[in-house]
Amino acid sequence: MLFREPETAALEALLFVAKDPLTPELLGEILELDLAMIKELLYELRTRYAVDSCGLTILEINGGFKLGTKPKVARYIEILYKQPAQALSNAALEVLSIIAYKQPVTRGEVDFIRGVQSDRALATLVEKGLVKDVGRKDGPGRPILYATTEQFLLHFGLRSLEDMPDLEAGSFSDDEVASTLE
Amino acid sequence: MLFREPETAALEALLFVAKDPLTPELLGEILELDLAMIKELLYELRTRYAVDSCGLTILEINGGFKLGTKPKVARYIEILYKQPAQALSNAALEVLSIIAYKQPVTRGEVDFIRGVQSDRALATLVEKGLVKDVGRKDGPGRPILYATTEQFLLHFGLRSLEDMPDLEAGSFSDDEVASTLE
Amino acid sequence: MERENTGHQVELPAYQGPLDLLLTLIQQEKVDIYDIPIARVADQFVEAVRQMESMDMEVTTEFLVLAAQLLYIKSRELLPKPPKSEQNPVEEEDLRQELVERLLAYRAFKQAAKVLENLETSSGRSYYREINVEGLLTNVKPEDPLKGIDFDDLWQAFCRVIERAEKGEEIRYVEPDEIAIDIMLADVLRRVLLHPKGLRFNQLMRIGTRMEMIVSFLALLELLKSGKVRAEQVTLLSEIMLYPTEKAWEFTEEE
Repeated sequence: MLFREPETAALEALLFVAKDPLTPELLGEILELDLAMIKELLYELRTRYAVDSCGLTILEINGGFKLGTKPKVARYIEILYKQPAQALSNAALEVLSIIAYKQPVTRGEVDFIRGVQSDRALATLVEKGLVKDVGRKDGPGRPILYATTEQFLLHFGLRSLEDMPDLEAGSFSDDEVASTLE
Repeated sequence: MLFREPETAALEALLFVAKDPLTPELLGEILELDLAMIKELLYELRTRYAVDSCGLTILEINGGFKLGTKPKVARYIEILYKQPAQALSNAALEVLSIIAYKQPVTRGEVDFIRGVQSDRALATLVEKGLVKDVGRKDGPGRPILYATTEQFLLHFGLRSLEDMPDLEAGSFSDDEVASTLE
Repeated sequence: MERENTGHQVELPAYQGPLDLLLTLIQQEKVDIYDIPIARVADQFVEAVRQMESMDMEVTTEFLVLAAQLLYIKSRELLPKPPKSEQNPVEEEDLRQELVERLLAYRAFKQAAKVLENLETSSGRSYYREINVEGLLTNVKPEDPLKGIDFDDLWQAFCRVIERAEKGEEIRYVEPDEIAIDIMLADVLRRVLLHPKGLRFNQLMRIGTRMEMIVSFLALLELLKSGKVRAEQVTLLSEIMLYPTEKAWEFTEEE
């Protein structure tokens, strides 16, 4: 069923130009619609995007929405950008996972958990916009505190930090553990 | 008729991320399709976007293509991004008053009169189109001269600078201003 | 998106650090992490570090520290156990316990890193547009920045200037506050290093008290002088950008 066509068009355009993800509340305010209607329209749009001939998708980040491309078309975009997406190094992934779970956290704390210096990996993560400086910790030297960014969520296709798997022992399957340690 | 669904999806995604318009040649190269096919797919996509519930459109610029929003949704985008006019700071107002009465004037002269640096306030005024660069002063360093703009005149309903009212009728002579500048 | 270093099998194992090496050894031994055969693992650890040295791989002090710690625990275990009333066994247990806890924590994050890596290739890889807000608003008429301002306001502003000019400058004494310049030096350099694409000068000066800003500025001057940091300003009114130089990295490696 098609309904509210002008509003659906406006919603799509807003998600298209959104720099930061737009909350349903903000969308409702701009489009002068109530939340239930916004959710309905988002659902409509999602359905429209679900077809195989569509390369776009609605990304949900921290309860907000914006448009992005479907993972299956990624390789074409990488050709356009002339850079095969560079995967993060193991060191960077380790530092990133520590920051993701323990944020906000200082470099010293990351170093301690990993047992090695993490300057370089941390600098790479900041440069890629996956991690940012969020202030300073009280105490000697007032070290900088780091936390993950929205870009981090986007990069890993997470809707929010709650989407991260539990860190407690046993939450990873034995296979995963084995493959990690091999 | 639906056909070439994965390529259509990829085409859409490419037009979505494109910063500069993409030529059919480049698109053909990336998607490994001939030009006729690219044109066919672009036509398909245009047809899909033609419905009223779609807020996007294919823009053709200098023979290249990218996605944009339909004109009819522009007002919603304006609501999203339009900045409420920020009141001028006291510093900016001071700089503006000096330029208004002493124009053309250099930044150094403004700084000197105010006793503090005015870079930021001046930059704000230039950005807001109230003040503009009108040439350079002879002398060491050839500093830029600033004057008020037409927008400034318009706001105060003046036809030209000659229409500027005197500063509180004689309470402030040129001599006094000059002595301040010494 | 093939990971460049997929070939763990063919490459020499590059350990992320001493904890990584120790975990690998424990895994090879197929023993419970709570019940590490310290004597054997310690010897293997020392042997692995020797091999790394002989292959010119990076052996940082962290490896040596952990080797020493393992050997210490091993030596304690080999000594005849003193009577229970004494405190030594407790200390030995503590060392072991502490090590196990660090290993468990590290292993958990290593696993989480693996999960992230999988996510990166599966659900991630979504691209989005770079949004140029100014471009979007090119056809939108900005609101009058002088809204609500009349000649009187302009005049008042001018009066303030004149008044201040007559009063002369106010001299204030800054209370001394101790911030060691070398701490700030390292701190400023670190922040610049973390922005290889350039740190805005204003951003650097953003945080802290007046004294902190002054000391950071002094530190920055020192870094510029020693060539570890480079400053650029494109146009007169544009922001000053700070960039780390090659020399800056030498510093962190020494550290």
